[in-house]
Order: sequence, then structure tokens, then C-alpha cells
Amino acid sequence: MSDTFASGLPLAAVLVPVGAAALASLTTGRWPNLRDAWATLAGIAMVAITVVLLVETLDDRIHRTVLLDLALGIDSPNITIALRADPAGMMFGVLVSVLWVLAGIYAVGYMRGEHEQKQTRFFTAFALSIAAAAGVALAENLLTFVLFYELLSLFTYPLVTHRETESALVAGRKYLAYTLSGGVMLIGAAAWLHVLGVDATFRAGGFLDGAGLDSVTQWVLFGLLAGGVGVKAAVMPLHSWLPSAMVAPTPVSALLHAVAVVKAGVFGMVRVGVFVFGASVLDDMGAWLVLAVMSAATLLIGSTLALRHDNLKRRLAYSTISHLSYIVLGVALIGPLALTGALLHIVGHGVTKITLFFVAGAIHVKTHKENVSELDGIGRQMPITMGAFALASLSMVGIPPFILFTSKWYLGWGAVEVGQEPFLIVYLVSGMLSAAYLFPIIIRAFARRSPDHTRFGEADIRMVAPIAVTAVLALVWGVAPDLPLGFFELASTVAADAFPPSVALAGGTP
Amino acid sequence: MDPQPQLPVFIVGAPLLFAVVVPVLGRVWRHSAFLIALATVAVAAVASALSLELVLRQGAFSYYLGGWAPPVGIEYVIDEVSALVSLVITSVSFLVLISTRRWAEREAGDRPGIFYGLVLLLLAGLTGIVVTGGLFNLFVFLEIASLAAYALVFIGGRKAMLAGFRYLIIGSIGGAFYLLGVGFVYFATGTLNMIEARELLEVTENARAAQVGAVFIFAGLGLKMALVPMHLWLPDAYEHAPSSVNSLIAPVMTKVAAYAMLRMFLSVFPAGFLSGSVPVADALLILGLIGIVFGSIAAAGQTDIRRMLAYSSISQLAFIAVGIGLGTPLALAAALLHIVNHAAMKATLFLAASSIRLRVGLQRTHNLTGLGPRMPLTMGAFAIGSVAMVGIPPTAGFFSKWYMVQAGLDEGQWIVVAVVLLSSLLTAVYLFKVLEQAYLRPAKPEPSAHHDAEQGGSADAAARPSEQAMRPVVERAREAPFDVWLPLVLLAAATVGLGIANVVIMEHVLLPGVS
Amino acid sequence: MRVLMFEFLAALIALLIWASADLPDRADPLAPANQHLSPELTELTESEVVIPNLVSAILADFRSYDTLGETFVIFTAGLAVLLVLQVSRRVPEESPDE
Amino acid sequence: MNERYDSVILHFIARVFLVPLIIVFGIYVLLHGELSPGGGFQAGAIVAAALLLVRLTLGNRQGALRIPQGLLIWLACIGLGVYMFGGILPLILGDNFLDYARIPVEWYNQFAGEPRTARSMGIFIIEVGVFFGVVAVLVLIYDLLAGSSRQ
Amino acid sequence: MIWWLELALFGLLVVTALIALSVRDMIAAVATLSVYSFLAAVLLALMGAVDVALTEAALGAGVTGVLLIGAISVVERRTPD
Amino acid sequence: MIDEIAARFPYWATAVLLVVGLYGMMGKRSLVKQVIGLSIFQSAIILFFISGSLLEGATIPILYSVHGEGHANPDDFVNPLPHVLMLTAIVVGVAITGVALSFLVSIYREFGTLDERELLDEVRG
Repeated sequence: MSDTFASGLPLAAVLVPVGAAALASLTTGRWPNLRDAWATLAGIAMVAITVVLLVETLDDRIHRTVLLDLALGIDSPNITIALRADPAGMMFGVLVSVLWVLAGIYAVGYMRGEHEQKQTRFFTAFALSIAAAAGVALAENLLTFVLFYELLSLFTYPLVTHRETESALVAGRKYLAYTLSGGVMLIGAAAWLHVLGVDATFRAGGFLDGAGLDSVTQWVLFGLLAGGVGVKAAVMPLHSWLPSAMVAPTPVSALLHAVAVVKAGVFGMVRVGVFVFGASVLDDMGAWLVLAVMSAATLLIGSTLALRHDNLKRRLAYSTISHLSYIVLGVALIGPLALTGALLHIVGHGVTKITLFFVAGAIHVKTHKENVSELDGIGRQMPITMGAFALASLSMVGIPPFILFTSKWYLGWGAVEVGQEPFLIVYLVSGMLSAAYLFPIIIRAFARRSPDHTRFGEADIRMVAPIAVTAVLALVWGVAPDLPLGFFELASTVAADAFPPSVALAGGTP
Repeated sequence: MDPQPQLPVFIVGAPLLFAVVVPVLGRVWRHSAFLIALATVAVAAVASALSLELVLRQGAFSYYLGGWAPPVGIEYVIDEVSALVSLVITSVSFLVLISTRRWAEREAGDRPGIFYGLVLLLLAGLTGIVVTGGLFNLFVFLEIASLAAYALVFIGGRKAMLAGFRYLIIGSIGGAFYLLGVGFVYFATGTLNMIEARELLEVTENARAAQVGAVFIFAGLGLKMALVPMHLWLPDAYEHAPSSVNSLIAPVMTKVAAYAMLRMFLSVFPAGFLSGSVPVADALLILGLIGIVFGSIAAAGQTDIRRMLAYSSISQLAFIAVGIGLGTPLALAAALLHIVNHAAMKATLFLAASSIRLRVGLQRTHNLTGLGPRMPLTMGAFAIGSVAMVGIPPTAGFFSKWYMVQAGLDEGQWIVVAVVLLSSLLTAVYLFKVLEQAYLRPAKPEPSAHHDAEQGGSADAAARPSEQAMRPVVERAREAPFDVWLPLVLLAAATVGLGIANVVIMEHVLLPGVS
Repeated sequence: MRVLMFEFLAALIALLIWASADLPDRADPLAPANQHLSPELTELTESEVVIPNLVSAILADFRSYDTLGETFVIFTAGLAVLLVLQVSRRVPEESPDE
Repeated sequence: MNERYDSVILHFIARVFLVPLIIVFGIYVLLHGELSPGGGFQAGAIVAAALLLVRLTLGNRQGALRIPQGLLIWLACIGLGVYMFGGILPLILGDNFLDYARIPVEWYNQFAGEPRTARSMGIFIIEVGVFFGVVAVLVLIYDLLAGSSRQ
Repeated sequence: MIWWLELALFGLLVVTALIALSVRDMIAAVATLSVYSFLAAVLLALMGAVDVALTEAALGAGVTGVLLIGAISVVERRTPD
Repeated sequence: MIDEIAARFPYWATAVLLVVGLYGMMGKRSLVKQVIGLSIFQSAIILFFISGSLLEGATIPILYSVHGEGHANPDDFVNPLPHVLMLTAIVVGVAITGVALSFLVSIYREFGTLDERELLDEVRG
């Protein structure tokens, strides 16, 4: 068993980006280089912290910071606000910190290349969003989770509306309306659990397991919690904010779709499914089926819609919607293999999708092209960029040995393990659809000849380098998911904690 | 009798004493009025803080005025709740007061002594209400505060006159209803002391009379706190009141009425007394729920910032009423917490609105385009206040909502939970509308907007809106002067600080206070 | 609107009359108000304050704080009238466009 | 209404006869407040009513017991100040606010025919304060109200 | 027992109150209000509240009336209702 | 029947006066009439309190025993406490009336009318 001890490190992981935000806003646009350096330095510091935490976690030493512990003298449990570096949280936390460094460097190149306005505000909000995402990752209990989850909505709002155009404002409003509503649902659920006297500390296997709630209560709670996190996870029919939010600058899209927001949503789904309800409760309720059917539908519809969109970023957005549902479905299938796959998919999709968005951004900076149909021949002009795109696309489709192959393999295997073969078919079909919406781009880029004779070179080094790194990461983690950061070990630890051998496998297994 | 700590006297006595000094001294040396008023409020705030510290150290205590123990005499009841609320009122007023000098010179003409005398009387009345333990004494101080408020609202210009008169009539009805209710309680029990009244009400034979008394007391205080449907005076009064007064009255005045109502629940009417044949508690709950929704929706429809904030106040006060109506210790504590939080949040928002008015002269939301970067501190404070109002976690507003939701769940009042949660979304609708205008809209030229140029516009003639060049007003707008932005920043910091300290306040002050 | 007002007034009068049925009778010596505090006040006036006028004793001694408040109400009114009729008059009307 | 009632008789009655009488009665009420019905309020109200009566009958002409506004404000503040003094004096002596039990009265009893207790002394002090406050404020309000038509 | 006297006075009070509210001439209304206050003072004295009666007579009938007249002398005499 | 009336009429009468005053404040267009209504409304409450202070066979609250002989019997005096309260309430009432009148004068100077309907038109128009 792992032992837990008090430490300041989890708090430090949250505070480092806050500090970066403060420094960036104080430095202001007068010294842009210094301002942008803060983010990179802080990102490296944060990676260091999270890696230390990761090593510790892998050694079964869980670091925990209690920010607030309060007995209210009323017969409900203490109100505790605490951060804890548990295996599941660390997966998300490390992912966030690593991708922040890359996205930060990329953002510098992008923002300068596009001559975007109000860069200070952008970098400040960016860092704050990372802090909130780190908080979401490390939250020890539901209340802490809700707290940071709400903050994440707030801090990303200025990012979505960054362009300040009419459509950006509309998208911002939509985004805020959706996410705040989700937050409200979560607050309601958290308060209710608190009143019911349930200790809402996340526990592998579910803290509601054995709490003795009646099934109506469970269903309502499930509706509130799954609905609340489902907004950010863009499960249909709660997804419509996501394509609209594509008006934001590309680093934001990368952050939203690959790192912070939607991953917080699916990570929340993992928390809700595994750490709040747990396998046996979900199985008894039958709620897994609802979740599974909804996510499977989202998966297929999302992929299909992606086919129809010519705008590259929109196509990627629908692809995101579909891939998020991979993870939700993995959670819903409640089996150890499916869960391992889902967790790996969070990481894998993170690095893969961020590559794709980076590429889209780089193309836009260089050529101002946004549509797939305009990309003929671009591969020859920007070989590194489009090469990375091709690698990421292969990963996306699930070709071995890329990371997403590994995760999809586990997901599919998990579906078989629990005896739900129809969902395996869903996964396979969706993989083929992925190929259908991604490969044409590669073919256009490399096989066709550019219609006009303008020559474009590669983008700024600050953009190309992160693209290359993430693409390579997608490959490396696919070949060796345990290297260098032990994601596979973490995922299987979580799965083992959540499904101890004594628990019967769920999902209608005989 | 042991000598009692003399601290509480200063909370009320200092403003009273200097309210007498200021008018005459202000004639001799004009600038003394502001300084004396500021110092006096500081004294009251310090006295409140020391009282609170004493309460936390030794428990609640009474102060017998004139040395007569109640029920013969009148007492101050200094417990956790009253000490905290008086501390909040005095310190928020202190901060707001710093900024009033700029307006007072214009709005109060060459007689700042009179103006600051009234301000001090207003504060004395409010703190008097908070600390008193007597039913009738509360009425007297309520009238002091109200009279001062009527006059201060009235001097805001043409439209404020009618609003002020309406305020006076409705406020007087409220006061008289309260007095009538006290009469009923007095004839049913024979006492005017709150705590003794509670004991006697539990055994009274004239329960029906006392209940009707409760109805009148709550109707009277409901009028003063602008509980729907008794809110009609508030939007006009808050919209048209002069800037200096607005940010002073809005955060504290109605809150004190709400506090008085809560006090009635805590120390006068026994539990269960208000849910019998005359279901006052339920009525309060229902009116509160209606008020939350109504206030938010009405606020969303406003184009004038201050009117929007006024409707928002209606909604927030209804929130407090819901807490009182639920009546459990947790709900009451949540309501009290919201009184504290809301005082800070609304002071921030109204002061920011006043600051905008000072520099831009415009109050319409659609005219604030691009103001964010030009007045970073003002709009930053406004943003923090807004976020707190919406109830985003670490800020103050989140926790009162959290506790209220819990209290509603405890009681199985699902509708309360739903409305409280919904209200934060509705709040987001109207406040983010302003933020969006200020921060995210690129400045674009607009044609004439002469209807926006209200009286009492900007202080410096250069920034005064005129018909041909309205747009440059925003573009030329500078940050508010030091004595306006400093309190604003402090208040915004307090909003965040209260959010972090909320739970501590709840644990050490409010929950012991209500049980 | 007017109908609503008359209904409200009628309801108010009905409520008051309904409540009055439960109030002590006129001049009832056993009413709580007459039983509870009045004897104590009389006694204390005789022994401690030593002035004949009970009302003055209560007004200016037992409840002198109320009286303080009351005097300040008058004072507030004086300042309010001064502010309204003297001070605000001198402030120029600031609506350049109206 | 300022010119119509301007008759010599009315003038005489009001100014020379009625008003002094009322004022004397008012002061009697003030000083006798502890013995018989009356006190600072009543006295203040009566004297103020008398002063207002003069203004009403004679209009606001010069000489109608016109008191300068500044003086009225001073008077009101002094009245209230006396009251606060009555409250603060016990505070200085170590008692509660407005607790008259230890107000010094020996100096008064030395040359007064009828000895007072400390408490009745305190009552007297604040009654005087109330008296001045009420008179000054009521007259002030009337002057402002009626005077506002004639700038 | 003099309760019927009180009753009669109460009746008169109601009548004068209604008159004060319904006459259209302001001076008349104020005069009626003074009468109302005076009657109220008599009633108060009858009920043993001499101090209150004294104050009501001076303040209610006297000062309020004079203040009202002072104010009305500035504004118009007729009212719409 | 007569007993019931004798025991209750002060309450009923004050209730009627209260409502009359309230009608004046809410239903009258003239602001002056509203102030008059306010006056009536407040005096109704005063009468309500004082009529509750009555005591069978009692007299005005002056203790002749203080400078004379013997002890005072509380039952000989009407309850003085409501008197004190109502002294305060009267003064408060006059203060409010004074302020209200100053408002009236100020409004009249600004708008030239005291008709609420016209004033509302003026402000909105």
C-alpha cells in the first residue's frame, strides 16, 4: 500500500504557473522577451516538480498538501481543500506540465507571427489556465476538483474571446454558458454529497461504493456529475461550444483541445466513473450503459461530422469530440483494460492532437490558409511540419507503433474483456473514419502540386521545434509507453487500484 | 455590577458625537469635515474590531446603557454576529469614504460639514441597529439612518428628487410597520428587550397577536431591505443617487435591514413561532426565491450600470431572505455570510461604477467599449467584483452559495438549491455583459449618445461627454485618481480575501453566533 | 392598480382586527404590558431616580439612550433639510445636453 | 400670506403678548419637567411652536425674532453636544454611557433650595440639551422651508 | 366609565382624517389636519398620557401645521385630488 | 356585545385610521396629500400604543410619593412606558414630515408641480 505524507510539492505545482502569470502581467508588453521567458522558465520548473512527484508516486509515496481543513460543527464531514499527487492525477499533471512548455514556446512564435493583440493578457490567462488544470489534476476530493474546474472555465474565457471579434464574443458567451452550467451542476452535486455525509475524497473504486445511497439519489448524482464534467468533455449533446471556440488563436485551440479544458473534462469523467462511483456501483445502477451508448454515439457522429468540414481547425475539433468519447467510453466499459486504455488515450491524444493543432497554426501563420482544400502541395514547402502532421495522423488513426495504437488496443481489448464486442466495432469503425478525414490531407499535402507558385518555407523555429518534439513523443510513447515517464505503469496502477481482483468484472459479464 | 468594557459605546457613540462637531467645524475649516469623518469611522471600525476580538476571546457580552440592566434599560448585545457585521459596515464605509471627497466637493457644494454630518449619522444609525438589543431602540436608529439616507439620495439631481421622495414615503411606511409590529409584540409580552421577548414569546398567551406583530415587523424590514414585491423604491434611488452616496448606501443600507430581519429570527422569535398559523418563514422563503430570479432577470435587461447593480442587489437581498426563510443554523449562517460578502462585493461594484462615471460620465453598458485597458484598476476591480458575484470559487460569493445550497439540501428544499444555483448563471449573464464590453470589444466610433449624458457627469470639464465627441471620452479616459482607485483596489482585495477567509469566519464567528 | 390597493388595504384592516381579538382588553390590569415592566419602573424611579414624573424618569434615565437617538433623529432632519434646501440648490444642474 | 395678515393688533398680540407667554410657559415646562408632565421635548416643542407662530403671523419680516441660520446650527449642535456631554461625563467618571449615578451634584446642592440627586441632575442636563436641539432644529426647518420662496 | 367618550373622539378622528385627505384646498387640508392632531391630543390626555398629549399638541397640531403651511406658502394651493 | 366593543374599540379605531393614512400615502396623487397621509398613519400608531397603556382605575404617571410620604402602588398609574415610546415616535414623525416637506419644496422648485402623475411624465419624458 502506498503511504501518504504532507508535502508542499503539489501546491508548488499549482503555484508555479500562478507565479508565471503574475510575473508576465507585471512585465507587460514593454519587455516581451522577458515576459515570454517567464512562461518557459516556469514551465520547466513545473516539469521538474511534476517529474519529482511522478517518481515519488511511482515509489508509492503520495505527496499531499492540505490547504484548508475545516470542521463546521454540523453533522456533515469536514470541508477539506487538499491537493494530492495520486497516480491518476499525476498522469494528467505531467501531461499538462510537459505540454505547457511546448505550447508555451509555440505560442510565442505563433502570437508574434500573427501579430496578435494583447499578448500580455494572453500569456497571463494561459498560465492561469495551466494552474487551474494542474489543480484539477491534483485535486484530492470533489470540492477541490469543482473549485479548480470552475477556475479553469473562468481563466480560459479570455483566451476564447481573445480575438475580440463578434464571432469570438459569441463563442465566448456560449463557452461560458456551457461551462458555468456544468460547474453549477457539479457544485450542486458536491454540496449534496456533503450534506449526505459522504466523505468525498477520491478513492479508487469509488467513494460511493458502500455509502449506501438509494438508487434514485445515485441516478440524480450521476446525472449531475456526468453532466457537469460531460460539458467540458464535449459529450454530445453538450459539445456545441467546442467547434465555436475554434475562433480562438491556435495555441488556445491546442490548449483547449489537447491539454487543459477538454482533458480536464475527460479526466473528470475518469474521476467520476472510477473514483466517485466505482465499478460495482456503476454496474449495479446500469449507468455505464447510458454513458457507453452516449459516448459511442458521439464517437461515430463526431467522426462523421469531421469528414464534412473543410476548415482544418473545425475538422480537428470534431475529431477531438470523437476522440474524447473514446476515453469516456473506456471509462464506461468499467474494466481494468479499458480503463488503462482510457488513461493512456488521455496522454496519447494529448500529444497527438496538440501536434495537429500546432501544424494547423503553423500553416496559418505562414500561408494564412485555413481550409483543407487549399493545402495542395504544402508538404513539399513545409516538410518538417507536414511530416509531423503525417506522423500524428498515423497515430490518430491508430497505426502501430504509435501511442494511440497502444491505447486503442487496450480500449478494444477492454471491450472484449467485459464482453461488449459491439463497442469494439465502434472503435474500429471510428478508427477507419479517422483515416478517412486525416489521410486526404496528407495526400493533398504531399502528392499534389501547389496551384499557385508562391513558395513558403518552414515556420519560425519556435513553432517547428515543438511540433517536431510532440510528434516524436507520440512515436516514442507508442513504442515504449513506460519510457520515460512511466505512463503505462501509472495507468495500470490506477486500473489495479480501481479493480482489485476481488471485484467481479462488470459490464454484464456472466 | 462589574465594570463593563466600554468598547461598544465607541462604535455608535463616536459617529454620533462627531456628527455634532462636523457641521459647525466644517463651517470654520472646510477640509476638516472630511478628515474628521474619516477619522471617526476609523475609530468606529477599530472599536468594532476590538469588540469582535473580545467576543472571540471571552464570548458574547452585553453593555448596559445608563447602567440599567434590561429589561428596564437598553443594552447593546455584542456577540460574534453583531460585532462582525458592524466591523464590516464600518470598514467598508471607511474605504468608500476615502473616495467621497472628490464628489462631495461638487455634490455637497460649499457645505461639506452638513454632508459629512449626515454621512456620520447614517453610519451611526446603521451601527446602532446592528449592536442594539432593544426592539424599540432599533426603530429609532433605523429612522436616523433612513432620514440621512433619504436626504443623501435626494440631492442627486432632477430624477433623484422623485426617487428620494418615493424612498421617503415607502421607507416611512416600512418604519411605521416595524413600529406597529413592535407594538403588537410589546402588548403580547410586555417587554421591549429582544432576548427577554424571546423567552416570553415562548409562553405567551397572545400568540396570535405576536404573530401578527411578526408579520408587521417583517413587512417593515422587508420594505427597508427591498424584498420583492416591496422593492419598488430601490432601483430609482440607487440609479439616481449621487455618486458619493451611492457607493456608500448601496453596500450597507439594505444589508443592515436584512441583518435586522435576521436578528429578529435569531434573538426575538422562537423557533417554530413563525411557521404556525401565520407562516412568515415560508412567505419569506417564497418571496426570496421569486426575488432572486426576478432581480437577476430584471438586471439583465438594464442598460444603465447602476440600475443593473440595483436590481442585482434586489436579487442578492432575496438570497439573504431565502437563508432567513430556511431558518436552519447553517442557512442563517450562510445568509449572514452573504451579508458580509455582499457588502464587500457591492461596494466594489458601485465604487467602480462611480469611478467610471467620474472619468467617462457614461453609465450605459454599451458605451463602455474598450474601457478595460484605459482604466485597468477600476475595471479590474469591477471584474473581480463580478466574478465574486457570480460565485466562482476562491472569491467570496462562492462560499455563501455553497453553504446555502447545503442548507437547502439539508432541508430537502430542492427548489432552493435549483434557484440558488441558477442564480449564479443569471448573474453571470448580466455582469459578463459589462466585462465583455469593457475588455473584449474593440473601440469603434459611435454616433451621438446624448441620452447618456446624465447630470452629475464627469468632474473635469475635459472628460465631460458632449454630443459631437462622445467617443473620445472613452478613448481619453484615464485611470481614476488615487483616492478613488486606492479604496477600490482595497475593496477588491477584500473581496478575494473574504473568499479565502470565508470558511474561517464561518467556523469561528458565524456558526457559533447563530447557535 | 387601484383595485389592488383597495384589496390590500381591506386585507390589512381585516388582519389588524383579527389580531386585535387576541390582544389584551382595553385597560386590562392583567395585560402583560401592565404586569411586566411597569411595576419595576415605578419602584426604581421612587428609590433610585427620585423624581416624581415617571415619564421623565424613563425618558431621560432608563431609556435615555432611546431619547438620545430621538434627539439625533431631529438633528438628522435639520441637517437633511439644510442639505436639501441650501446646499443642493447651489449645485449647478449638470446636464449639458438636456 | 405674508402681507395679508399684517395688522397692528395681530402684530401686537402675537409679538408682545402671546409669544412671550408661550415661551415662558415652555421654559416652565422645561424646568418643571421632573415634577409634572413636561420636559425637554415638550418645552422645546412649545417654544418652537411659539417662535414659528411669530413667523407665521408676521411673515418673515425683519425683526420677527429672526435668528441667523448659523446661530441656529450652532445652537442645535450645542444642544446635542450637551446631551452627549451628559452621556460622556459618566464615561469619564468610570461608569457606563449615560449612567448618571455618580454625576457630581454637590456644587449645585450648596446653593439650591431643593437638593437634587445625581440622577435627576443628569436628567436635567440632557433635558436642557434636548430643549435646545429641538427648538433650534424646528425653527431652522421652518426658516428654510418658508424662506426658500424668497431667495 | 368614559370609554364612549373615547369612542366618540375616535369617530371624530376618522372623520377629520378623511376630510383632511379629501379637501382640494391645501390650506383647508392643513387646518383639518391640525384639528385632527388637536383631537388626538385631547384623546391622549383623556387616556392619561399627559406628556404625550402636550407634545402632540405642540408638535403635531402646532409645529407640523406651521411647517405644512410654510411649505404650502411656497408651492401651489390647489391639489389634483 | 357592548363589552366586546368596549374592550376592543381602540384597536379597531386605530386600525381604521392606519388604513386611512395608508390610503392617503398610496392612493393620492398630490405629494402634499401623501405627507398628510403619513402624518395620519403615524398618529394612528401613536394612538394604538397609548390605548394599550390604559389601566382600569389608574391615573397619570406622576409619583406624588417621591417628595412626600408613602409608597407608590404601580397599579395606580397608567403604564408609562408606551408614553415614553410615543414621545419618541411623535418626534420621529415630525422629523420625517419636516424632511418630506423640504423635499416637496425642492421638487416644486425644480418641476413646478406636485402632482405625482405629472412628475412621473416629466421625469420619463
